[in-house]
Amino acid sequence: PSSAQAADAKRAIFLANGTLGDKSFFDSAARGMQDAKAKYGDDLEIRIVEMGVDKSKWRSFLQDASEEDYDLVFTITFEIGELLAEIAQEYPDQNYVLIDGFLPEGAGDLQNIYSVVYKANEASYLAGVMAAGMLAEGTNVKGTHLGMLGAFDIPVINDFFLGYVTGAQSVKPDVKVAVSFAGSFEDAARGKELSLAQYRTGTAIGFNVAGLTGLGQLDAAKETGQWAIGVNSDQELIFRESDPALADRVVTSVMKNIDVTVARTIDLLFEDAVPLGQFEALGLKEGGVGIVKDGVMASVVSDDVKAKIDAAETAIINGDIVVESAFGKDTAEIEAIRTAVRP
Amino acid sequence: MIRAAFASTAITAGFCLFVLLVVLVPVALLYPEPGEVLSRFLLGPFEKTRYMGNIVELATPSMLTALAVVLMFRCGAFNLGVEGSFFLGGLTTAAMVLWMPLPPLVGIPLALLAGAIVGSVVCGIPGIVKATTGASELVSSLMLNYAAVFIGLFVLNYYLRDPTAAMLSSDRFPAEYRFESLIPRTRIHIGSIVAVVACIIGAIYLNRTSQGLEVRISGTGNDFSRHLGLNSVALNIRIQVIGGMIAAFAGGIEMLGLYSRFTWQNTTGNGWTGVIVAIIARDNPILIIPAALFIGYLQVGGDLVSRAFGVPTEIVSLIQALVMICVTSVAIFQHPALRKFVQGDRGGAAQ
Amino acid sequence: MQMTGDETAPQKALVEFREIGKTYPNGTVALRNVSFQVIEGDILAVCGENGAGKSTLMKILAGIEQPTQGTIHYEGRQRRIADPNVAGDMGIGMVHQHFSLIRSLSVAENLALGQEPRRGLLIDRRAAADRVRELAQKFSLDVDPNTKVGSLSVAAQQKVEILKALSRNTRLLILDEPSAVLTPQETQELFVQLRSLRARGVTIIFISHKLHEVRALANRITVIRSGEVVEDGVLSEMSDAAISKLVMGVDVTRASRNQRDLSAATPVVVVKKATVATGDADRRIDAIDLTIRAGEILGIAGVDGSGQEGVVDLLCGNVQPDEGDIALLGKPMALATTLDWRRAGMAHLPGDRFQIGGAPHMSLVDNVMAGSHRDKQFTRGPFLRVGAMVARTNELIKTFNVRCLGPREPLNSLSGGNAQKLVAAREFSSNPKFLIVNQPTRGIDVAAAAMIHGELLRLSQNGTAILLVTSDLDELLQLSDRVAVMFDGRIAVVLENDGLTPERLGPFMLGLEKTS
Amino acid sequence: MMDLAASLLSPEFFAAILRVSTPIILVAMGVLISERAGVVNIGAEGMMLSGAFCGVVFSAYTGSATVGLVAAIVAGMVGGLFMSFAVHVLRANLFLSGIALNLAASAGTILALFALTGEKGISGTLDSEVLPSVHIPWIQDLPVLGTILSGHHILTYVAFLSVPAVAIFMMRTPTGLRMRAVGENPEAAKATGLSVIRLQLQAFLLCGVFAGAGGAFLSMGYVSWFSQNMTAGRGFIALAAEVMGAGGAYGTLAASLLLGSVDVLAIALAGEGLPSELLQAAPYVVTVLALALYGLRQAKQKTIGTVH
Ligand SMILES: Nc1ncnc2c1ncn2[C@@H]1O[C@H](COP(=O)(O)OP(=O)(O)OP(=O)(O)O)[C@@H](O)[C@H]1O
Ligand SMILES: Nc1ncnc2c1ncn2[C@@H]1O[C@H](COP(=O)(O)OP(=O)(O)OP(=O)(O)O)[C@@H](O)[C@H]1O
Ligand SMILES: [Mg+2]
Ligand SMILES: [Mg+2]
Repeated sequence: PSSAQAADAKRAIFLANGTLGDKSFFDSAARGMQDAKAKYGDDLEIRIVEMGVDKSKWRSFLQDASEEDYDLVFTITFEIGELLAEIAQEYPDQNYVLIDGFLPEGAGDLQNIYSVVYKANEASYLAGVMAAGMLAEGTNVKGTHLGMLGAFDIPVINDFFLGYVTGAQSVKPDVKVAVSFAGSFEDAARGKELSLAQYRTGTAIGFNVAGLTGLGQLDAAKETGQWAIGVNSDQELIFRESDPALADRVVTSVMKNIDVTVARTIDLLFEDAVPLGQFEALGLKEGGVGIVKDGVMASVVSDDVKAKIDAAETAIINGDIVVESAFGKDTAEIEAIRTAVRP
Repeated sequence: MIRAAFASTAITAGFCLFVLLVVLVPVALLYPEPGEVLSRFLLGPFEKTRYMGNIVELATPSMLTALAVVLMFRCGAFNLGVEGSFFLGGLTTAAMVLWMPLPPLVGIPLALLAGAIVGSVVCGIPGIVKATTGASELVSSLMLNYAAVFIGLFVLNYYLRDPTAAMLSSDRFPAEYRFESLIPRTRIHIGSIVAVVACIIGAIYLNRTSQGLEVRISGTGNDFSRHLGLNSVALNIRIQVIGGMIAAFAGGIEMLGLYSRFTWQNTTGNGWTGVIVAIIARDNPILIIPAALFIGYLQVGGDLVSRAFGVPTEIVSLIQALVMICVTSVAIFQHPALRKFVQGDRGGAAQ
Repeated sequence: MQMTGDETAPQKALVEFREIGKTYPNGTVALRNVSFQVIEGDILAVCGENGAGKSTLMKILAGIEQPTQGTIHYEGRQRRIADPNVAGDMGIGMVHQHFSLIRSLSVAENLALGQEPRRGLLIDRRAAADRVRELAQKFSLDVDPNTKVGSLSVAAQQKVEILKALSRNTRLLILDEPSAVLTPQETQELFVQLRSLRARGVTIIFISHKLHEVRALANRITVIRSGEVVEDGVLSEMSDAAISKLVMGVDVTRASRNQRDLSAATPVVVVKKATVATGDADRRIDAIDLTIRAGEILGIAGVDGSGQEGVVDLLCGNVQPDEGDIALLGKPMALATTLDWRRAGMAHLPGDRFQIGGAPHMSLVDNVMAGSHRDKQFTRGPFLRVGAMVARTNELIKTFNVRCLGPREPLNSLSGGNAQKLVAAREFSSNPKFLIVNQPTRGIDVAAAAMIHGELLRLSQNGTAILLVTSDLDELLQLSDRVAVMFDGRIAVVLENDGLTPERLGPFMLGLEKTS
Repeated sequence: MMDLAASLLSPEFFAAILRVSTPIILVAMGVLISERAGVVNIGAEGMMLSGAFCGVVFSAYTGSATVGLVAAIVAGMVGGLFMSFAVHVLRANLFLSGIALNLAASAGTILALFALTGEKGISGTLDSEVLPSVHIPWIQDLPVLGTILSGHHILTYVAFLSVPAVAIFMMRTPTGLRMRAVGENPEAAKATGLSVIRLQLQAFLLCGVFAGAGGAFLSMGYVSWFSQNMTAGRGFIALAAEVMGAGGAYGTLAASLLLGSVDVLAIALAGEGLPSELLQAAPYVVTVLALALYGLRQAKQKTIGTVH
């Protein structure tokens, strides 16, 4: 594809430290790359490379990309921050973007990395407000409590959980939330079975944070006539065409707008204004996270609850509410919170 | 004799290349510059010291896991627990490095040893279960692999986790515990030397020691070893424990060689690679070394074309799968014409 | 090689081999230019040393192997026998040297395999069983269609094999060493049946290493040596010596025993009231008393499955007695394992050289040195002295006259007889105080057998106590100083071998007579 | 805790066991056939994955669930052909061929999905069909049994019915008999005139039929889409079930149900505050324990059996 490129085209590469097709952060970042490509055409050369799950190979991918004079090297997830910091020291002339990941302490003064994290807990808070609101009203829900399906008991996922729980508690202080972990990001059947178990024991609205496993929750919701909340991509849209009945069960999805960030960063690249050396935490205020409001939610959720969501959103944006984060909490603290809300 | 051995090695190598070409060419033709794709895949890995380093880095753990597999297979145990042993070995070594405040000179060997001991259970238990109950070690080791990962994750989450890290991982290892690179621009570390030496020791053990002979005899079935009065049950268990220790040791070495903290959330695949390498090496410890390097070479070549031309990693996996089958193809390797060529005029002498 | 036929019968060739040659894929030339005829209605004996090519030729006729050269003519027409089914359709059935039965299947299933009677989609089990009964009756071979083959005695399995070979309207029956695993009584029975088959017009090809059997059964003989036909003619016109010389290419002298009085010699093995009540039924023994003295060869006779294997198991440490005592040179051995027995000076030549006696895929060196691989002589610390081992192997290959390409070749590249010599070399060369030999010459040629017999006598002269288990009564009487006859897990009688005859042993073997 | 006890005794719990066991049973039946024919099929996982993929794709493009199921089965059989080609024609290592098939299926389905939909993860944009659930008249109206036994996916019933079918096939039909003969003693079978290669090819193909159907169950009923590597190790679990069942169809069924039960139990306990990792490890530990206990019983029976 390189033949048609303008001679002074900008070059950007996205290194996925996993495989594409997760319907989550990797796909989202790739989408952002492609959106930018669509916008700039021949003035931009993009490359998307999967580094695979073998962590010992990531370094050599990063080194290679660093030696091939790209204008920007994009990487995402918490798993790669530390490695990126080392590489960035090794190649001080190369510029990098780290999305949805922290640089290790002490690496803050690296002037060739622009890093961004998302306050997923803020968007999850809104989802919690919505779910608890629906539950409190009780008009179109069957069940007594909320549920969540996670892939693993890990910080990124617990961050969603914590926001969800605190949001729900803000509406219904005694709300209960059942939590199950599947032990896999790829096992939709198991996701469905775990969700069925939750729905059958009183969960009215489930929230899945488990990649492809999580999609099983949607099928369980369809089968039992309960509600589901998606994550990281608009899960309603995945099935809107092919399975409307299933799509109708997805009230909303909690989004990290990685694609937006990627596309915006490429805009900045063309303006020569990438904020290298800076760290940004994108929350509701910055539009980095959010929930999908124009899908099923528009018709299913009452105006009253919608108002509550909007109020919470404003409060968070104004800084009146500071949502707790799971990052920095140890296992026992998280466990204590889970125990407190167990149905 | 030597001429024949050499010719056969040369033919094997040439043949691997041939198969690779046959599988690769159609894929390369899908791209605008097929010649470049080919040369990137085949020659790219030798372009930079760093790439050759990558080959060695990838081959290092699989040499050791393959050695473990070879020892167990040769003893007649079809144990696939190396994957789980590798994982637990890495985890335990990490835990020891973090928990035991000892000077590295003592601490590293101790940590590796502890890793080897704890990790050995994944291979050892199926061995013991087989000996006491007759249950297939193949299946119980496959199952224990999964169990090992989840139990390991439990330990990681509840006892080792660094709460300040944004991912599920242990604390950082103190810098002095990490292996240093032996060759600039690569991450080849002491573990690579250990792995090569281990394969050589493995070959000597199997072929040149009394116990190695017993292992080989036990591997041929029960009747002969019973006839000789060998305690092959005990030997079998011992070899599976040793196999587990080697695989777990490999996990520890990988951890200290290439990582700064424990971050595995699933098995790493090094055990399966070990099985593949062992089969390609035809259960011969010395041949493990070239076989592991060959598989490493395939991976690096594949990574290079996937980086440079956007060839999907899946295509690279397909190529690797086909090449693996072809290099173990008896129909091709023992084809009469090929044998005749290798053996010269040795044929008709068998009377 | 003049062929003077039998004047009364018409000389019609059923099979004609024309210049058959066979080279195996590994380069072994098994047959070259083999041409001769099988006359309809004959019982033809095919003789030859181990590895001569007899089995190969028969496998070609039965469609299991393909010739690399030459043609086969059947009833005057050239035929290509592409696989065993073609052979079956042509009326050729073969009883294999190594049984081709499936142990977990019943007799009826084994016989039906490949041509199952059907009822709808399923096997018609009743028809299959009826077919077996019908065949069994027709050929007066008595077997139960519904028992599992694995639970049958060797002799019964042999019958099943024969029935299977006869199950497809068979006109030519090939038997590859059928008597190797049978007792003399069973062999006699088999011969009666084969003769009656011949009377029904079935032509028979019969392979055996035992000349007296050949004489008792066959009317013609073809001798193969190193893949070539060296004689083809009427049996009655040839002397034993001539045949034996044709087979081996040399004269073979039989080793013979001197009559000795050993009653004063030291008892080496003493077994008192030993009972083993668990395990396979034909390996159980009941209150066995035995003494084997230094320099003595004690033979054990008995119908197959009378407990001989149980005695062997007991005295090599495979099983421990439930009751009773055993001592080796005064040392109690009731709880001893095989390793303890070996350390105390036991050696053991088992019946099955490829399963038990050796590791087929390992080299001759490994096979010979296994067992002495921890001796000081061959080790340096934990390491093996490979040079010394190879030297030792070469020495044994030479003394035991093992025909092989070299010490690094795998055991399974040897023919059965040579493999047996190699295993014997390992066991005999350890200077045992006590030696167990089990069917030492089963299926091996006359020269190899003579060599092993000679070695056994030499060892006994040097003071080794030897337990000889064999179903070959000639061998038993030729070598033993005393003979213990077993019946139903017990010792029926122990007799001094001062001119014993098979007839004298018969009644004890069949349980008709008993003395304690 | 009361809730837990109630949910464990609920009909839904037992229904879940049947559902979770279905793919294991189906694939284990296929594994059983190939194992008895002497070719242990590590590649069952890959066959299953291809089946799951083709079921979705073909049903989406034809609009027919039946065509999808047939395609899934054919995909499994193609996997069988691949195994047979590798093992019989190239005479490559059986183990390695299975590993290679798994690798190839994982990579191949993702590539094909990408080629068809531009997505690597999930076939969500394909309007694929699902196979129907079956409500059994009368039984569905029974109070407890109705929930447990009725209303399952059609392949669940197929799975259970396939058990006696496989038992009869292996034990009572000519082909089954021949396969067992070939598996037990290929040399002897060959001397009898059986074609070892043809029978093992048939066994691989049959294994593909079952594994393909097992895959279709996952993607055309359990959930209604294909997602990458969605079989998640079930092919290996089926391998374990077959070994635990000692090669008998009914034993394999029992083993599959046991494994399914433990899994469902772990799922039911997931919300009870136990460390999730330990719950996830439990089914595998139980498998090993069950294998050991079963082996022990076998060993004991053997000694008892021979005394009499
Ligand atoms: N499958 C095979 N592959 C290679 N060589 C073989 C094979 N079968 C037999 N041979 C060789 O062919 C030769 C003839 O073997 P064959 O089995 O015909 O001997 P035989 O006359 O039956 O001997 P015996 O009396 O021991 O049964 C031997 O040298 C043997 O090693
Ligand atoms: N693939 C092979 N390669 C080399 N030699 C072989 C092969 N297969 C068989 N042989 C040899 O061919 C010979 C003949 O085989 P066969 O089955 O007739 O046994 P045998 O020599 O007659 O032994 P016995 O009479 O003691 O059973 C054996 O010695 C065997 O080792
Ligand atoms: Mg023979
Ligand atoms: Mg023979």
